[in-house]
Formats: sequence, C-alpha cells, structure tokens
Amino acid sequence: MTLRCGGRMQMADGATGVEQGWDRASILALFDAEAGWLDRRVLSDQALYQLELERIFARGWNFMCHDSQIPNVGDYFINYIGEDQVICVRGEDGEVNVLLNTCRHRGNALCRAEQGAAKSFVCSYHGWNYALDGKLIGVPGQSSYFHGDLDRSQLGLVKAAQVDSYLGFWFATMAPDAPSLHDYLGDVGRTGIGMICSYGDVEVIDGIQKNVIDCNWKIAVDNLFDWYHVMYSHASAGSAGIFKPAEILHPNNQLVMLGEYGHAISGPGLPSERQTQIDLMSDEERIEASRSAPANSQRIRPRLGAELMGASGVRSMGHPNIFPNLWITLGGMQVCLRLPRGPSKTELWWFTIVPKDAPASYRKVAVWTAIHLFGPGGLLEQDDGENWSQSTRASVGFSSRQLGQTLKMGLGHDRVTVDEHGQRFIDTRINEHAQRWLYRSWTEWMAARDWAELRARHSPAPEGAV
Amino acid sequence: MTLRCGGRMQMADGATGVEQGWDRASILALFDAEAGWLDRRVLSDQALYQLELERIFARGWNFMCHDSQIPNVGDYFINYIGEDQVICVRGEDGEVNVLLNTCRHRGNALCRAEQGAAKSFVCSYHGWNYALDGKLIGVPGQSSYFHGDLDRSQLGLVKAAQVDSYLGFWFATMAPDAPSLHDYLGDVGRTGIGMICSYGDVEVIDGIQKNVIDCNWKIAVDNLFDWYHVMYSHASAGSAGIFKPAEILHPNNQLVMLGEYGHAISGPGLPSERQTQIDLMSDEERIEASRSAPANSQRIRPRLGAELMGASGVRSMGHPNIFPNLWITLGGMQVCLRLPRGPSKTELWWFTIVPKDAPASYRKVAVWTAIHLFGPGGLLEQDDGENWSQSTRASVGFSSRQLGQTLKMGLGHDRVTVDEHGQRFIDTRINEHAQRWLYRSWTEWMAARDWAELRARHSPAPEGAV
Amino acid sequence: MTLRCGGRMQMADGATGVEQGWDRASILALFDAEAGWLDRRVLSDQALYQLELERIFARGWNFMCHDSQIPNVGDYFINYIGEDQVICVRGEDGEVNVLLNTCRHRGNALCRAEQGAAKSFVCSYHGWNYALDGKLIGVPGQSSYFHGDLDRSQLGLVKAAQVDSYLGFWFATMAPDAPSLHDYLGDVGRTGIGMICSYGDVEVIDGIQKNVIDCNWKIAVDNLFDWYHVMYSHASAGSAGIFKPAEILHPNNQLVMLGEYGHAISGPGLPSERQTQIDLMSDEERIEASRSAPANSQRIRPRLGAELMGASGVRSMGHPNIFPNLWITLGGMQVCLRLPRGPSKTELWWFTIVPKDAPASYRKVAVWTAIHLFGPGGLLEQDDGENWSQSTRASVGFSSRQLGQTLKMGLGHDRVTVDEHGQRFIDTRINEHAQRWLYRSWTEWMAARDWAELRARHSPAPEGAV
Amino acid sequence: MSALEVAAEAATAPAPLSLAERALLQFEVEQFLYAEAALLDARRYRDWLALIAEDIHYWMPIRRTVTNSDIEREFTKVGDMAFFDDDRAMLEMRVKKLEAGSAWSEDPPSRSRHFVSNVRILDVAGDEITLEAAFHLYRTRLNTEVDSWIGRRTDVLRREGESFRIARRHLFLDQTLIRATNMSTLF
Amino acid sequence: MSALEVAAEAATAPAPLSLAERALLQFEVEQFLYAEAALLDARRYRDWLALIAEDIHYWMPIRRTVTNSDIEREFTKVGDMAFFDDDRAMLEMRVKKLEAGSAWSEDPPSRSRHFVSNVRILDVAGDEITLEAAFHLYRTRLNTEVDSWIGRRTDVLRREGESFRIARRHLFLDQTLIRATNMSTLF
Amino acid sequence: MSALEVAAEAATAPAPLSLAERALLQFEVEQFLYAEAALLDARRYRDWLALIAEDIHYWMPIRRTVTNSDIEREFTKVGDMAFFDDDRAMLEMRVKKLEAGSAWSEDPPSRSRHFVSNVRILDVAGDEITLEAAFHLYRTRLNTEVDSWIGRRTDVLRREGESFRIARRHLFLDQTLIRATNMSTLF
Ligand code: FES
Ligand code: FES
Ligand code: FES
Ligand SMILES: [Fe+3]
Ligand SMILES: [Fe+3]
Ligand SMILES: [Fe+3]
Repeated sequence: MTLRCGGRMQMADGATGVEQGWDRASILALFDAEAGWLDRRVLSDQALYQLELERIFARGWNFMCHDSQIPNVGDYFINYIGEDQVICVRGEDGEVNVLLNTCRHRGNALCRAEQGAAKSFVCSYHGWNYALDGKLIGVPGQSSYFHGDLDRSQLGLVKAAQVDSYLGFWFATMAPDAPSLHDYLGDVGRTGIGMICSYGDVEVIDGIQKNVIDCNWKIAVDNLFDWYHVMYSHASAGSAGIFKPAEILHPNNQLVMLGEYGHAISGPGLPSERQTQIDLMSDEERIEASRSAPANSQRIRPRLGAELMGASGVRSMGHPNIFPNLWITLGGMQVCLRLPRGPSKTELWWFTIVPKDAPASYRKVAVWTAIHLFGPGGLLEQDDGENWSQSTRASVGFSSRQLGQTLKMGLGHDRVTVDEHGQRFIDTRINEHAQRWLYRSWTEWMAARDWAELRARHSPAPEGAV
Repeated sequence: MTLRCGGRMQMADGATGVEQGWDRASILALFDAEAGWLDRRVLSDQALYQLELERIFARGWNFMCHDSQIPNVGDYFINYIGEDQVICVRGEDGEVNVLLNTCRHRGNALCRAEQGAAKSFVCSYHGWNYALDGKLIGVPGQSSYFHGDLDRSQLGLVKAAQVDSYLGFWFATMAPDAPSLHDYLGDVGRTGIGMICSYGDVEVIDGIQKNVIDCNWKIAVDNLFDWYHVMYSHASAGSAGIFKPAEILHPNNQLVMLGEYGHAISGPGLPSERQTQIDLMSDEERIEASRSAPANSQRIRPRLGAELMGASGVRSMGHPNIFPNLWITLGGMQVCLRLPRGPSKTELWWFTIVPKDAPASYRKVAVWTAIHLFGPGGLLEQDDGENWSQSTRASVGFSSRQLGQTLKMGLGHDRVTVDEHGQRFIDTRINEHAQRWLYRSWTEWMAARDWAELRARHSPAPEGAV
Repeated sequence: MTLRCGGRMQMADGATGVEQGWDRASILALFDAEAGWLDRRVLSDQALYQLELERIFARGWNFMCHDSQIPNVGDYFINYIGEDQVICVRGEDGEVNVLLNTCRHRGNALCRAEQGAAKSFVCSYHGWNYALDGKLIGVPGQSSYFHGDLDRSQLGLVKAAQVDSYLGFWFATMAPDAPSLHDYLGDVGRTGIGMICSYGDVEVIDGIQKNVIDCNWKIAVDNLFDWYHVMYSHASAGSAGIFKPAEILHPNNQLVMLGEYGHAISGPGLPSERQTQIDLMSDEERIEASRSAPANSQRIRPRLGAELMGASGVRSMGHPNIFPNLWITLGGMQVCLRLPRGPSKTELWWFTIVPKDAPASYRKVAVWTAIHLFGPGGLLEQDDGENWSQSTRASVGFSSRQLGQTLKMGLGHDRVTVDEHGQRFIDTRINEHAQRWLYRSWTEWMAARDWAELRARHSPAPEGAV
Repeated sequence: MSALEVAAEAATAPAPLSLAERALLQFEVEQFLYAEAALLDARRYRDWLALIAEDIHYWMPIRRTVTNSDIEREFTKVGDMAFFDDDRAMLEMRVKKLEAGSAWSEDPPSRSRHFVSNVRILDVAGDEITLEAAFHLYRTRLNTEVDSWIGRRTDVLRREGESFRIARRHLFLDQTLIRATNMSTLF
Repeated sequence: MSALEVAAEAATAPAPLSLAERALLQFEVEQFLYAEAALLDARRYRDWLALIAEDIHYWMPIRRTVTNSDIEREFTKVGDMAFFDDDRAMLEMRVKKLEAGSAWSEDPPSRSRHFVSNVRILDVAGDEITLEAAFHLYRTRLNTEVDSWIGRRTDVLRREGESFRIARRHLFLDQTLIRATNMSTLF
Repeated sequence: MSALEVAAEAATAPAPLSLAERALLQFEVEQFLYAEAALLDARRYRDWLALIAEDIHYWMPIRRTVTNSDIEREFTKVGDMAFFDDDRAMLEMRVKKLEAGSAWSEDPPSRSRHFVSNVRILDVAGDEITLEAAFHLYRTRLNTEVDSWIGRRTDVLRREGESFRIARRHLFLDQTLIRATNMSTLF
C-alpha cells in the first residue's frame, strides 16, 4: 500500500516559530555542532513536531515489542509509530505482524486493549474481520449488501512497510525504502541490543509501566546520555541509599559510541585492562559475579557479551539509545520507550527484562531494582521529570525561545578510536558527545525529504577528533 | 447588518494537512464519489473545520427549536449556528426571532441560561436592554454619558439573515442569499419533517439531553444513515432485549431518498404492496395500530402521512437528515442535533416529540423508548460513541490520516425511481448511498465561495443509476 | 545578550483570522478611533496574541515587584514578561536584577517557588550556579569535564535589557532601545504611581492573590477604565452594602488623563473647587481625614500628592493603568497585574499596599477592603469575571467575530485641558476616552516593527478636542 | 427558619430514635451503601441486582442551566425526559447487556469508583429509610478517557432481614451538559 | 515522635471521653457538617447563616509555592492578605448579595457540591469542639465551567442545645493559583 | 449469589462482633486512617513511618486495559512489575529521600490531600483488621500541576496498644496510564 505523499509548506521569509514551515537550511541551522548550540525551538515548535512524526517516526525503525511478550499465535501488544497506533501480533506463521490499528471501512480502532490474544480482529462498528496478518477475511453482507464486488484484497489492515527483529526485539518502519533493520542498527544499535542479551535469551517481565510527562521527547533522550546530571539531580536518591553514585558513575572512565543515523551509547565503561581480566574468567564465574549484584554497574558479561557487543562495546556500562527513542538501561535490564504525544508531551513505557534462565533470586532483584530506581515511583526517575518539563516550558516564551541550549562538554577534546575489529569508540570522561550526535543526526533526518536524500546526505559515524 | 467578508488563505503547494488552506480542487478531491473513497482528513483537519463553520453552518439552514418549546411571548431557547450561540425567542408578534447572543457594546452574552422567559434582554455588563426582536431599546446614560448621539438603530442584536419554520420546526441561516427554507428543504427535507408530523401537530417533551462526544460531527451524521452497523454494534442491546433487530432492520427493504443540497433519508421502507394495504385502512385504524407500538418501526401513518411525506416517502421507516446536522429518528419521535465543537468534538442534543393529542399511555411509551434507546444512557446509543471517537482519532496520526474511508456499499447497483408525483426514491437493500450523497454534497458546499456558486455548481438530486 | 530577531509572516491576501499574519494596515484597521469601533478579533486571534507577546510585552516596561517585597539581598519574587518567567531578585549591590528564569545549559527553571530568598541560584538539573546578578559562577566539572574551556561569561542568566524603579516600583523591559522608565511612564504613568505614594513610602502586605480568568487580558484592562459598568454589574454588591455607589461614582465629575504610549487614568475626580479647599488644609488634617475612611474615594491627599501627581492629577479618584497591564486601584491601595496566558486566558495578581507608617487600624481597614472588594472572593470582583469571559468567548464564533465592539461614549464631546504646569486632563462625565486611547495605542504598538518605528509613528498624547 | 429549627431538622429528623440508635443505623446504612458501591466497582452486576427491590425507581432527571426566576425548572419532572428512568426490569436489561459477550462499548470494560459521601438519614418510616448523599462516580476507560459525575442522590432502603434492598435511587447530577461519550456505568 | 505517641495523638486526643462517647460525638458532628453542606448546596443561604456563630472567624489564607527552607511562609498569617477573612457581618453581606435579584454573576446560579471527608475531632473543650476535615468543593456553572477547590479545613463548633453553631472555619486550600473566575460560592 | 448472601457478605463479615462493637471498631479504624492521612498531608513523614509495621507490604500493581476475556490479567501479580512493591526499609528510604535537603523534585514540596472513603472492614482476625477503602490522592505542585490518583485499596491494620500499625497496603489504581510526571507522594 502506498501512502499519499505529504509535502511541506514552503517557508515564508521571516515566518514566526509558531506558524512557519521549515526548509533544509533552517532545519540544519537548528543545531550548530561546532559550537554545541541547540535552538530551543526544537522542543516546542508545532510544525517541527509534525515534521518529526513524518520524517523521524514514520521513517525510522520503531521498537514494537519483544518476542516473549507475544509468544503464541494471536498474542498481541499495542504500540505506536509516532502517534499512529499499531497492533503487534504473532501471526499464524509465527512471524510478528505490525498493523495500523484502524479499520479500512470507517477507520475505527480494531483493538482497544493494551495487550491480549485474538483469533482475528473484528471491528466493533460493522464487524469487518481481519486475519492476524491483516487480510480482510470477513465482511458482513459481502454478497448481499456489497453485491460481492468489494475488493477485499485492497482493504486489509495497513502493514508496516518493514518488520524485522534482532535478538527477539521487534522493530517496524512505515518506510519501504528504509535500510534493513540490520543495516539501520549498525554496530552501535546492535551493540545496544546485544547488551540486553549478553547473558542469553531474555524475556520481558509482565507489566509495562506507562506515564506521561509534559516534556518534549528529545529532552528525555538527551537525558539518557547524560551522566553529568546524576550527581546533582539524584543527590537525594544517593543520600537515601538507593544507589551509590561512586559505584555507578566512574566519571573518568566513560565510553562513548556514535552510530550512523543517530544511535549512540554513552556512560561508564570498564577500562580495557579490567576487561582483559574479565576475559580470563570462565562464563560461570562471570555470571556468578554479575548475578550477585544485578543493579551494579560492574558488567562482567560472559563470552556472549563480546560476541554481541564487540570487543570494545562489551566494556560499556552505559546507556545505548536506538534512534530515535529506545533507551536501554540498567545494563540491559530495562528498556524505556519515549513516545511523542505533541511537542510538549511524552509517554514513557518501561519494559523490564531478565534472562530466560535467570534464577528466581536474580529475577527478584531485577524487579526490585527496576521498580525502585525507574518508573514514576522510582527514586531516581522521580527527580528527572520536572527538570525535563521545565526545560521544555522554557522553550516556549517569546524571549526564552530565542535562546539556545549549551552542549559543549568535551567538544573538540576527544578522539574516536577504531579497534582491531573495526569497532569505533571514545574513551573519555563525562561528556556530551552523544547528545551532540543525537541532534546532529536529528537535523539530518529532519532536513531530508526522503530516504534517498537521508542516505546520501547524512553524516557517517564520526572518525578522528570529536 | 453586513458581515465582513472572510476570504481564505491560498493553498500553498504541498502544504501539510495541519496548516494548509484548501482550494476548490483539493476540496473536491476529498471525496471520490465514483470510487466510494473519502479522505480521512475531513474528520480532523483544523482548516477544513474552520471552513465548515463558515461555508456549511453559517450558510445553511440550522434547526433552532420547535414551536412548542417557546409557546409564549418572551420564551426563549438557546441554540447554535456552528459555534455561534443564538437566542431563539418568541417575539411580541408571535414570530420567532433568532439573535446572536452577544451584546453590541462589548460582546457579552445576553442570555446565560439554556432556556427561559424574558421580557427583554438586559446585558449583565452595562445594562443595555434589547427588545425581543433584538432592537436596542435601552442604554443607561444614553442622554447623559452618550450625549444622545448613540445610533441605537445600528446596534440591535444581530438577527439571523433568514428565519422560517416548517410544520412548527424553526430554522435559521446567517446567509441572506440562501434559498428560502421551503426550497432549501426540498422534497426530501420536507418529507423528513413530515415524518414527525404525520400524526398531527406535535410538541417537544420537557428535557433536552445534551452530551459531548470526542468525534467529528460528520461521522455521527454518517452513522444515522448506517443500518449496516446495527446488527454488529448493537448486538448486546439486542440480546439484552431492548430491541428486536429483525423487527427493525428489514435489510432487503431499504428505501433511500437523496435531496438537493445534501438532505437524505435512508433506512427500512415498507414494500409498496404493504403501503397499498395500509392505504385501505381508516385513519382511526392506522393510529390505533401505530400507537400500540410506538417504538416499532412499522409506521402505519394516517393519510396526513402521505400528504406530508409523499406517496413514496410515506413508506420510509428510516432516518432523515436535514443537512447538515438534524437527524430525525424513531419514526419522528426524536430528533438529534449534532453541534460542532472543533474537528474532534461534537455535542449531541436530543429532542423528544409526541403528537399534541397523544394519550398519556402513548406519551409514556414514547418517553420510555427515547430514554432507553438513545441519549447517553440509552442502550443503543451507548454502543455508538466510542466507535465514532476512535474513527475520528484514526484520522489524526501521520500514517493513518493518509488512508481513506471506504464507502462502496451498493455503489453502481441501484436506480433512482421517480413516482407518478415526481418523488424520487431508491428501493434497495442495505447500502451507503446516503453517506456518499452526504459527502458529495459536503465537498460542493465546502468548495463554493458563496451561495451563487453553490447554487450554480452543486449536483442536482441524482437520477437514474446510482 | 542579543535576542534572535523574529520577523513576521507576510499576510496572505484574504487570510482567515485563525491563521493569518498581520501587516501594518490590517493591524491599524482593527480599531477605528473615529468611529469608536473595535474589531473583536483583537480578543481571540492567535497570531495577534503571539505578536502581543513580542511587540507589547517584551518591548514595554513590565511591573515586576515593589521594593518592600524583596528588602534583603537575595530576596526574590517571580514574575512574568508576557509568558516569559523572570526572577526579580535583590542583588549584592542592593539593586534589583531581573533575570529570565531559565538555565543557559538545558533551559531548566532555576526558581520554582513564587518567592523566597537565595544566596545564589543553583539549577536542579546539573547544578550550574548563578550569582544574584545572573553571572554563571559555578559549573560542576568545569575543569574536568569541560576541560576549563567553557566561556562562563557568555552563559549568565539573561538579564532584562533595562531595569529601573520609580518610587520603589520596579519595572523591566526586554528592549534595549526602549525609552527610559521615566520617559516611558511620562506624566500619566508617574501620576499613577504617585497616587500610590501620596501618603509617603509604602510597603506591600504579605500575600499576592492570584487567579485565572478565561478572558483576554485587554478586556480586563478596558474594564478598569470603565466606571459605566459599576451601577449595573455591581448592583448586588451595592445592595448588599459593601459599597455605596453614590459615594464612589460621581458620574458627572470624571477626570481623564491620556498619556503617551497608552497609559491612562480614568474615573471620578474631585472638582477643582474642592481641591482648592483641600489645598488649604494642613497635611495632618488631610491624612486624618483620609485615614478615617481608606476605602472611600474622597482622596484628601497631603501635599506630597500634588507633588507626585501634579496639581490636576491629584484630583483623581480614578484608576490609572500603566500600559500595558498594571492597574492601580482603591486610590493606590492595590495594584493588579493582568498577565497574558493565551488569547483567552489571563492571570490576575493582586498586590495590597499601605504607607509604611500607617497605623495598625488603617492597615486593618486596608486589608479588609482589599479582601472584600477585589480578588476572586471580593464582592465587586466576583461580578466582573464572567462578563469578561463571555465577551471574550463572543469574539470566537464565525459570525460573532465579524462584529465589532462599540466604544463611542463621549467621543467628540470633550476637550483636553492643559493646566499651568502643562499637565493635560479632561474634566467630563462617564466616558470611554481611556478605552479608545488604550486600543489606539495598542494598534500602534502592534503595527510598529521596532522601537524606532514606534517612537516615530505613535500618537502623541491628545490635545484639544477628543 | 431559625438556627434551632435548621439544626433540629438537620440533626434530629428521625425523632423517636436515640442518638446511639441513630448512630448504629447510620453505620449499618453506610456499610450497606459502601458494599453496594464495591459490587459495582468490582463489576459484580448480578450480585448488585440482588440488592435492588422489585419496585425500584432508578431515576436521573435532566438538569438545566436556568435563571433564579426559573429555578423550579432546573430539573425535569418525573414523566418528562430524563437520563435514567428505570424500573427493575430495565436495570436487569442493563445488566444483561453488560454481561452479553457482545457489549463492545464495554469491552474492554470501564473502571469505576463510586464515592459515597455526606450520608444523611432523612427519614425512617417502618422498614424504609430515606437518605441523602453526595456521590462522585469516577470512570476511566482505555488509557485516556476520564469521566467524573458528581451530584446528590436520595435513596430509599428497605430493610430485609439483616440487610437492605434499594427501593429508590434518585440521582441529581450537578452537570447540565454531560461531558462524556456515554453513561454506560451504573450509578 | 514514637509510633505510640503519634497513635496517641491521633486516636486519643479528647482524653476524658470513652470510645463510645467519642463515636457518638463524631456521629453528631458529622451529621451537623453534612446538614450544613446540604444547606449550601441547596442554596438555602439564610438557613445556613442561622448556623453561624456571632463571633465566627471565616478565613482562607493565601497559599504560596515556597521552598522547604521557607515553608513557614507557605500560608499568609492572620492580618495579612487572604481570600476570605470574614466575620458574621461579612458573611451576611455575602448572603445578602446572593439573595439580591441583581447578582448577575450568580444568575443563573452556580451548582455546588460540598464533600466533607476525613473528619477528625481534635479537641473538646467545654462546649467547643475543634475538628479538622478534608474538603472538596465542586462547582459547575453554565454548561461548561467546572471548578474544584480542595484542601483542609479546621472548624470550631459550639454546642447550642441540640445542635451546633460554627464559631470558626479556617480553610487551607491546596492550590496556590486559583484556577477559577471567582469564588462566589461559600465554602 | 442471592441478595441475602450478598448482604450477608457485605454487612456481617466479622461475625462474632455485635453491631455496636463493629460500629466502634469502624470508628477507631476510620479515625486511625484519617490521622494517618493527615500526617502525610502535613508532610510529617517520620511520624507516618512510626505507623508502619516492620513487615509491611506496600504494593501498587500495574493495571492494564484488557478485554473481558482477559480480565484476570487486569492487574500484574505479586512478583511481577509494579509501581510500588515496598517493604519497610524501602519506605524508610523514600522518607529519607524526602527529608534530604537535596530532593529537588520535592522542593518546593508537593501539596497532597488524601481522601479516604467507603471504608469497609472485611475481616477481623486476632489483632489484624483487613479493610477496603476508596482513595483519592490529590496532589498539586507549583502553580500549575494538578494530579488525581483514584482507586481502591486494601489495608491490614494490626492493633498495637491503643492504636494500630499498617501491616499491608495494596493499592489498585483505576488509571492504566499514569497521567503525572512522577509519583513522588506517598499513598
Ligand atoms: S468501521 Fe470497521 S467495520 Fe465499519
Ligand atoms: S457589554 Fe453589554 S452593555 Fe456593555
Ligand atoms: S540545565 Fe541547568 S545545569 Fe543543566
Ligand atoms: Fe536521571
Ligand atoms: Fe447506532
Ligand atoms: Fe467591576
């Protein structure tokens, strides 16, 4: 199925932030990568937001769900591509289908539950019936009222243009010409997901926490790379004893990886020497060491870790983000989706993940950690939301929105290293490389009219000095 | 009084749905009558909605109230023309005046009650006093503060450009050049109102139910013609026993009438043979038969029915809609107004109507039926709202709004018959003729810059194959 | 610091009120000063509202707070310039600094309390620390993470372009090229503030009442000049006995002063003969007489009154407004700010003020009067809000917004007198001179692209016939 | 009306009972009302029906915004239009509909919370107790829909053995425009 | 403060009364408060005035958003600015205004619902009872206006014969910015 | 289930107690719950902790919008994900955090109001009382943030001398999507 092509209004000269359209040059000017300066309007402009839904979310690969959430034929989980609701359902063939949750008759939503199991999807309005792969298989009155001439083959549920999974994590894009998931993820994206699976096959624990914050989705993404705020924002969580900043932060051992199309990983990294020691341990020893403290940032991953994350990536104790909005945290024990709901509203969805074969004791600690650190009731997470909403709010006022954000930390002070396997990474201190990469990539996505242009004009993953 | 002429922004090439203006061609392209394809943006686009307020609601004839609601001089009922609040008041001369409910001084609302009785309308801000016909009759300090030179004749409440009634039902339009109410209604509109009055003069029972649904007003209008959804949407109401689908639906005896400017009637129709039998009964017999089961769809109308509805129209057991938004239901026992409150919000107002001379027992059943089938607590109506709101919602997302709605039922399979009196109708099965006519007319209303253009370019009521 | 220059979209011919931009001619046409006709869209148009934030609020001098609210170094009070939140804080040097309440790092709000005392402003996100004058004095990790190369001198809190006080009342503007506060206020603005201070130095009583009304801010400003509505709107307050209209209104002794840039004073004025008598009284006698009835409109001011308000201005018992939004009422015992929160939302902030040396008994009566007349629970104020919100609402509907407001009272019937000291005033009856002046000035502010143009093209304070 | 009379009306209506008796009756009645509310919130509609008397009048008239001079027309009268005007058979039909597998508009089902506050027993006559209460029915649906219906209600409870049955429920909503898609939840 | 002390403070304040006596007093007080609320919601303002003591202090200070370090300034003090600071004469004036035929801002009248919850008797001293409660005043106007004022209040009731009079009502709103056009409704 | 059974279940659960005994227990329990709520609303977190049993289970599972056929999965189970799943140590940590001078997200502090309604004692076993209630936690922050969390909760109170300690609090929210920035307020 072909989506109608939606062009963009030409930018009127001197148009105001509130009403204007945006051309390539004005979009690229929103972030000055050399100066580490970001135009605040990226957080509040309504036209930019609409463009994001089209050029970032409909075009990128969006995380849908994990294999374990929908194990059986007919199991489904509702998710979003931007603001478009989709059904992620296990088809008869065992594959996952991603279908726009809207009937082709009058548009009614097929599924209204957040999750469930279905034999087929029957519309509550007139009873059109769709198979698990979206095919329209039943239309009441098809022969009598429709005289048998309704072409059902043209009226199936709209499928995402591409659906694919990596290590059990399903993604979808509305763009037929998007790169394959494998290519899209690239080394950095795969390293990120690999982090989750370093201890083997995983499953999602029942219960996705969902809440809404009055902030732009990008400030939440910026924050996941931000190990600078931990000491100050989360001081009270530290003093309450829920985490020990010193054990977690390692400000002078930070490992950053920047991937094509905007993916990045940032945060503490084991020094290579420490990794070398770990490499000498047996898998059993490593797992034993890890499981004794799952919330601990000392990631002593089994051999599988290095296979999935690379020899350098495996050192990461930080935070991957799969562009645009999938954060991997707690060393892979949780992922958090940030779903856009308008320029100043974001839904956060928290998925908690454990290795399938993890002992009950590990699972218990994992759940405890996930609940008490993150999510709306988590002692860390409580501190973040209002900083994000207040930062978003300060991009609205007439004078305040003329200002920029400052993203200068480490700018020009670091180098990308390439290891013997070709994996690129930066060993450094606390920095803002990943955030700059996020916004640089974001402007390129936003400025490109289609995938051909994005492919042609996006920045390659950085080499050399950054 | 002359309204300032409000032109429309020229459409920028490739403008987005959110911000763009709409030219004639792009409006007409919103509905493809040949293909039965409707652009979903008609349910969500903000600019289209603003244009509707101007080109549909301010320009069309809007239902105001029934004679019986405001029997005495000074009785008033508040209603709307689009989003403009109006006072419908019985004037000193017994005629109904329709006045914009806004003081000519600073604009304050004169009436804040929903209904009532007034000797004149005194503004709560500075006490300007308007007669029941809108004349400004009192201005505090007129001689002292205004030095006697305020020209009160120019400052009366703004009257609707035309106000007229048919069978006690009052309508108003803001367009001085609109056709007369009689011509506007045409055969189909008059048949619709005639349905209500087939048993003689009627009155509105005290109590207008009002509620708000998060849907576009047009999906609610579409639904009134929609006898296809009854079996599925209302299955539980059927199985609870509140109605017997079989007695009501008559899927193979459907009568459709399509009237100039968008009016239509659709739904079950008595077979002509059955009507011939009825024609042989006395009025007494017919009324007796009808009143024994007022909710029943078997409409055995007295002779007056055929006079008001025509020889073919009298067979209708279906749903007329006076374009744009007045639904006549339960065989004339209720009407429901759908008032626009933004692209995704509609107020529903339910009026319940009985013949003036109906016995108490009939009245009781009528009220019972109205309360328990329709309105927010009604067992049928409960099922509809969420289908409409979810259909509206699915016209917003970036990918979903690229899609169309499918309105193909019966397309190309029927013929318009003209009876000996020139009345046009279609005898057929369950179908979507009326919905297609609704949207075809809607595009013509929306595309025409003024009544002259609308008169010249609108489609005549269909003849021949449909 | 230089704000990015925000130009305006060119107006498309025939653009709708909802989406259009506004050029000089179309803005000036919004108010016809000769006819006393105001286009209602000034109360509801979104683009005009955005333009107001830029051309009125960011450019004008906005009231911030009074000296007494922040007596000590570090004391702060949060206020707004349009929708931009600012911190008004007493600096180390005793001067008041006005700082945009947004961190230069990611934009987070520094202060979240409404008032308080601070040694410096530490951002809750990453701990950047700003001195009371806005200087960035602390950045965690400045040497380690930022490698010492962050130019803190460029990253202080943004200061209002100009900050100044008159008689202890602090004002700020974002426009570096705005006239000085003294010149901006002119005779009329200074007379207004002088009214508050006629009995000597004042202080603000603890407790600023704040509430939100669904109205445009200008209808609230219009209302403060409006002595016409008192008799009718507040009839019930009068009959309840909270005020005696006759003692307050003096409909035939109204004194109006119109000042450059839109300031005005309107309301009852002592006849010159009465003032002449007062001039013969000693200060002690005058103060004694005033204090016996502080709510009373008979303002028997000491000599200082005439010094601050001028020989003619001192006669005013009316309401000054410092353009755009600072109302002085109760003879200087209260001021009320009207803060814009969208075209149809306004926050009202009430400050209650007494002479520093006022006896406890006076203070008690002042507080009683302020609480029981004004503010959301006040017996007068209760009556106003809904008139304003309904007037605002009636500027939205398609037909209603085509209409105008009528501001014709006294138009062409009065003369501006110039007294021996050059002070201009109008002695007249109840009238709408000040409202017309408000809107005339407003169109000039809105039409001028910058201060140079505003200076060059604004109307001088009226002379001769008005 | 003097303060004493008002107070008397307020505090001593069911005169023959002692304060302690009244307090115990209040306890019984409140517990019954809370238990009833809990049944609805737990979607135990059948069990709820068992608390409904055969001759119940379950009624919610339409409220209108009217001027003070017209205040006696604020609510519609019995026999005119209403939002609910149900007898037991009709309530059974509502429950039957909710139980039907095909009640799509309640599948996923709504989530309700019935707050019963300010309970005052106005009259005790034979086995019938007339009471007034303030109610807040809070309903959420899907992930986004939130409705609150607030008002006053008068109930008549009829004592039956150890418990009560509801013989009347008259609901006086505060809103005049229902700000909800439907009222598919029992009050 | 130990758990015991807290519990003691919470549960045993009016020490000399037995549990049963306290329960009965609670019942009386609650019934009075509910009846009082019902008078306001029924717009029987004169009857409500009859419940007001001659020396009432009816006060609602202004709440501010302040930092923890400044928390003692969260509410304004008696004598400083407030939303209400009324004596009986002032309340009479409010009622007089509501009764005036010309109270346009209350014509059509508002619809109010006073929820009184979590009532705790803090002190019984002579004929005076000090209590604390959570309140929710819900008001609708016209077809579209909805306001909710929520907070804590402390009342002093003075026993008068079979009933009480209200000798103090101090209202501590939770909101710092009043999100309403006015507060023309009595609390 | 017959009406009688329902009524029986509703009204007579803790069988051995007389009506008067039950009414007094209800009074005690309600007063305890109100006092507890008042401590939280007064930000006396330490004092509140004193009411918490050593072995408390303070738990709020995640609610989901599910179809009727899937209704047993509406709430997550113990051991799966939740919003709260706290023992006493964890609650102490929450209080410690609130008390820390550096809890920026609670400085300025939130303003909360805990409405406890429809309290029903479901069981009395030894020194433990199991009750169910409807709750409404209303929170405002700064000048603009307003949150309402509404649902059902079951508590277990354990008698300790003259007062109680809370041995269990299970909170069943009505919302499936939390419409708030965080849940930094204790329930
Ligand atoms: S909308 Fe789905 S079947 Fe009609
Ligand atoms: S606004 Fe109506 S009289 Fe002034
Ligand atoms: S946003 Fe203020 S320090 Fe980072
Ligand atoms: Fe954080
Ligand atoms: Fe239907
Ligand atoms: Fe006024």
